Amino acid sequence: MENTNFLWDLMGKNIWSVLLVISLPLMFVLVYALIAILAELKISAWIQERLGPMRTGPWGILQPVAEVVKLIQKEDITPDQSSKLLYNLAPFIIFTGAYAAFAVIPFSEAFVPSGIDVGLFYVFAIGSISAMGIVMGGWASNNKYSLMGAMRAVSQLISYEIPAAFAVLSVVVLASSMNMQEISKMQTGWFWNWFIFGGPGSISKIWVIPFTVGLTLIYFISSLAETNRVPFDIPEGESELVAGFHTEYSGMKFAMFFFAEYANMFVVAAILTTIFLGGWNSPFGDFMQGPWWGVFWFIAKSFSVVLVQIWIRWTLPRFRVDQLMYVGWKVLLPLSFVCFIAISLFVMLK
Amino acid sequence: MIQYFKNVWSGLSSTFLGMYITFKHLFVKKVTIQYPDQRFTLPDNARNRLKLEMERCNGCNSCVVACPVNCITLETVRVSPEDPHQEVHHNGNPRKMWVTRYEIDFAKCCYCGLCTQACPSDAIQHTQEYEYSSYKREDLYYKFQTLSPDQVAEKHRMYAELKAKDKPAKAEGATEEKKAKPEEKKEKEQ
Amino acid sequence: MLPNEIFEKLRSVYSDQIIELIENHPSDSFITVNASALFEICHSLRDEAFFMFDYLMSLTGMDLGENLGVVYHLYSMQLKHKIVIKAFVPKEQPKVPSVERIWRTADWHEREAYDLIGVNFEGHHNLIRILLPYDWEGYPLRKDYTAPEMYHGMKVS
Amino acid sequence: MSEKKRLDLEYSQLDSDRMRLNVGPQHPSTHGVLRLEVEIDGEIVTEVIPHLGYLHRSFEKHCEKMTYPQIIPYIDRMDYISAMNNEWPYVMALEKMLDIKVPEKVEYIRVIVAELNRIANHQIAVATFGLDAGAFTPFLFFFRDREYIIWILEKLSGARLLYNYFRVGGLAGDTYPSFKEECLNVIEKVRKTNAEVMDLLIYNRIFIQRTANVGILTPEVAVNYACSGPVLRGSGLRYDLRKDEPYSIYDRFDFEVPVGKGEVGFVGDCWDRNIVRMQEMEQSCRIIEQALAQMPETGDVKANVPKRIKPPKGEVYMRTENPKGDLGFYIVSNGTDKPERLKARGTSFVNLSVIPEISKGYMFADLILILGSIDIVLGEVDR
Repeated sequence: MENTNFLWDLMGKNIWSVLLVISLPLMFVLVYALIAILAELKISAWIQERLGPMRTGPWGILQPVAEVVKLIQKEDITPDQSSKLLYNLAPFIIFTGAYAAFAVIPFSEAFVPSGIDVGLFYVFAIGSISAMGIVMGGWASNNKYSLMGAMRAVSQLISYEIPAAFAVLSVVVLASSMNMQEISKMQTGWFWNWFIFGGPGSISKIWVIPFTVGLTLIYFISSLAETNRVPFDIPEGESELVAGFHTEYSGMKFAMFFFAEYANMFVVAAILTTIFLGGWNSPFGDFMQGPWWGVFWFIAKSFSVVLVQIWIRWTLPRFRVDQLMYVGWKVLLPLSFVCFIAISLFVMLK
Repeated sequence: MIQYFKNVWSGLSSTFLGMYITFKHLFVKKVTIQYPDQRFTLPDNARNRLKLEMERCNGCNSCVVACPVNCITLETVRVSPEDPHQEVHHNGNPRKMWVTRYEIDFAKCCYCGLCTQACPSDAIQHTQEYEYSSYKREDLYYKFQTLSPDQVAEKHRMYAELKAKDKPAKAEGATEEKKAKPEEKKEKEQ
Repeated sequence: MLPNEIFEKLRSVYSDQIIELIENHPSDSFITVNASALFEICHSLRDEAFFMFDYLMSLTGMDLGENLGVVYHLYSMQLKHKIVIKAFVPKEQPKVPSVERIWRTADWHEREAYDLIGVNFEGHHNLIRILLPYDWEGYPLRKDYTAPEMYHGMKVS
Repeated sequence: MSEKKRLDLEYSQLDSDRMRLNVGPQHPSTHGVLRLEVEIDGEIVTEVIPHLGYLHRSFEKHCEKMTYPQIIPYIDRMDYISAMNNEWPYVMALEKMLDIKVPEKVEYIRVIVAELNRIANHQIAVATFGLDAGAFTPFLFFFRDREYIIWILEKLSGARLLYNYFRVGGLAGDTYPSFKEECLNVIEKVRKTNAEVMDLLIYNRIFIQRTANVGILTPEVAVNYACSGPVLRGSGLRYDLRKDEPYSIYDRFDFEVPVGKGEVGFVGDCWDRNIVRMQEMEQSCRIIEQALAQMPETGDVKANVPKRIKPPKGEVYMRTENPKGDLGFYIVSNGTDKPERLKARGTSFVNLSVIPEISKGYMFADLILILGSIDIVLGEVDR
């Protein structure tokens, strides 16, 4: 791929530019996480006819900052009987897993940290790392609730990886590429070129639209499960498991879990945006199209998906663990498989 | 099979219905208020911290009897007629009892309002004040007596003098008092 | 069915075990029975077609000086009548047959009565303290009870 | 060896340890300081042992040392979210002992405040039940509406939660001028929120999946355990003291007794217990409307009661329909102004005792829901 990273053009490939490329998403994640936390607080408040945080800064917009400061100040408790190394390592591994996925996310046509050809594959491979972190944290805490939470989390992550993978695979079949930048480029033009509406092509693609819309929905639901959000938040199901795998964590390590959750939310939203919602493309053809607008569109779309995730969280109750498996294996998997076959047939017959 | 799709559909549709309801609520006028800046007005009969008006209190002990948690401590001394310091109640009657100690432990108080109803002269009453938490329990121990310790000692001395003076007549007086008390109680019951 | 009818019916079956019926308006009327036959009496109170007392409203332990009493408030869901049964046992040997097998709700009620009054329910499957700590000593609702000064190094007041 | 037999053999050799999990006393979903010792096999609950007493305040012992009017504030603190309903059987028992006829207006106000408090209690019950299932938003919707009810009760009695409003033979105070309109306003709000929550929570597919066919309590077991209130009615038994044994003036009102019908699962599951509460709120609204219409404008709020309450020697067991079930007070008087023995038959205490029976074999997450559907208040369980 030529020209995937404007920094290479600007600065050449040296240690500084590499560091900058690495740190740009990190800075973005930190700022984004604060905004997402604020959004969660405020949206939940408005839905429930509350005002939400109002006393930190104007309209309480500094509340997430205050919360992070509070978490940093808090005592960092390590349970006496815990496995110290794993216990301390777990939050970093989870955050690393979430953060590493940013390597292939195309923020703009001129910026993707690493435009590798198997980007989607990489994302799925890296996504499983957080499962490892959860198990480490849950097991090392030496707490029964944590252990149960960790076990639930892993079974959940493994089950929902499959329908999500089918959804992504269908797009790979349609686009015949796994490079996320490539997939984004393919959807240039008006919004009906997005893969949620069957991707670019002639009017004959109308047959495939129901399936792609369904796949978008399937991917979105699976992504909720992968990020442990309501209604699939049973690993940390507050009413049963107190806080699930991070029951024993406090202070900065808890903040890492917190950040990782929001980073993960953005990752899945970004993938959804890239493969179904046209990535960094403007919905209106050439209007507001370009490298800088691309960043705007990409973040705007991804953030809207995050907002929907938040909105769902404050609407729905939580599944039970066997129902979660039912939904994963008996509803999402067959449906995604059907959609996958339909799309494959469409591509073959085209 | 049909049931399966029905279930999937009802799951999706009820989710969307719920999301629609929550979405509507995003734009509803909020019901919470900014507490320390804005406040709700309390009703007049709100039962919060107690206050005592000493010029009304005649030391009759009925609040102490009514209190279910024994949070009121009351000590009284009879007023000596020779005391140059005499007080009148709000209604003009002369004070018969010096309240040398009137203390309420608000850590114990359960705000039931039984003392205010028992008080014959409306001396003890609830106020609208509800923010008086404190870091120490001792700070919740409110002292309502207006007499200084010196004055209290003085009153006690006066009363002792009075008793000493009445000593010859004490035997008669005591029996009279004892007789008088049950009669009063009977009247109250009626 | 009225209390005196129930009393007559019971009397005809259990004769001596049914001691007396006390009616004293406006108080509830109650039937005093012999504690040793309590289980059988309760069993027929639940199962006989004209009693059908399937609902044990309340089970109370009482301290009556030299005796301990157990009071059963019964209600019938079908026939909508109620009755109070009382049994007295000496304080030294407070043994009352457990009715837990007749009305399962008596399980916790009996544990409570054992906990607070010290009535020993024979035949209860798990007669341990319920409200107080498991290692508490004494039965607080007895009239001669004095609270201990200390409990595990904590001041009791 | 067939494949199935081989698998069965393998599974039987699997070493599956059972885990003892301590739920509570500090746990988000035990609704107080209840401790459940749970034995789980994977996710399946095999045994539940409740341990009570963390909130034991020696209520009955205290009562023996206090005069009759002084006990009322303590009774408020038993079931602190429906205190008005708690006070009622107690004062009724004393009124029966003293043979006091309560003025007409007092009866109406008592019915209205008790029903308002019943709505408030059910709102909390349904709200926390939803919270146990993971839905947070209906929880705050209900709390918002409950606040309006509490304001009315606060204006009447002076306190938000622990009212101390009932007196032997009367009430602590009269109504205020705008009482009627405010009650009608609140009823309207309650109905609106209930309709909304029906869509948002009760008929949500996930919620139905979670609660239907979970914690099935058959009528026989419910009666044998002396369950009452929505727990019993959820099992399909039409038993309501307001209908079966109309105390006070409940025979003047036209209302229905909702029972669980097994609309989405078996009769007597968690969903049924919950829907009974939702429907009871509507019935309470109806009772309040009728009572407001019939209530005499003027009248005394206190009967002629001696200043020192000394019931004659005797005993009375009085029970009323608390929001949680029937609450009974067994008062033994020895002729003085202090009771000889006062036993409170805690509704939650009795209802909670059914937990070990109905939660075996369900999943751990279901246990939380079953506990939530029974609607306990630990202040009443431990007394």
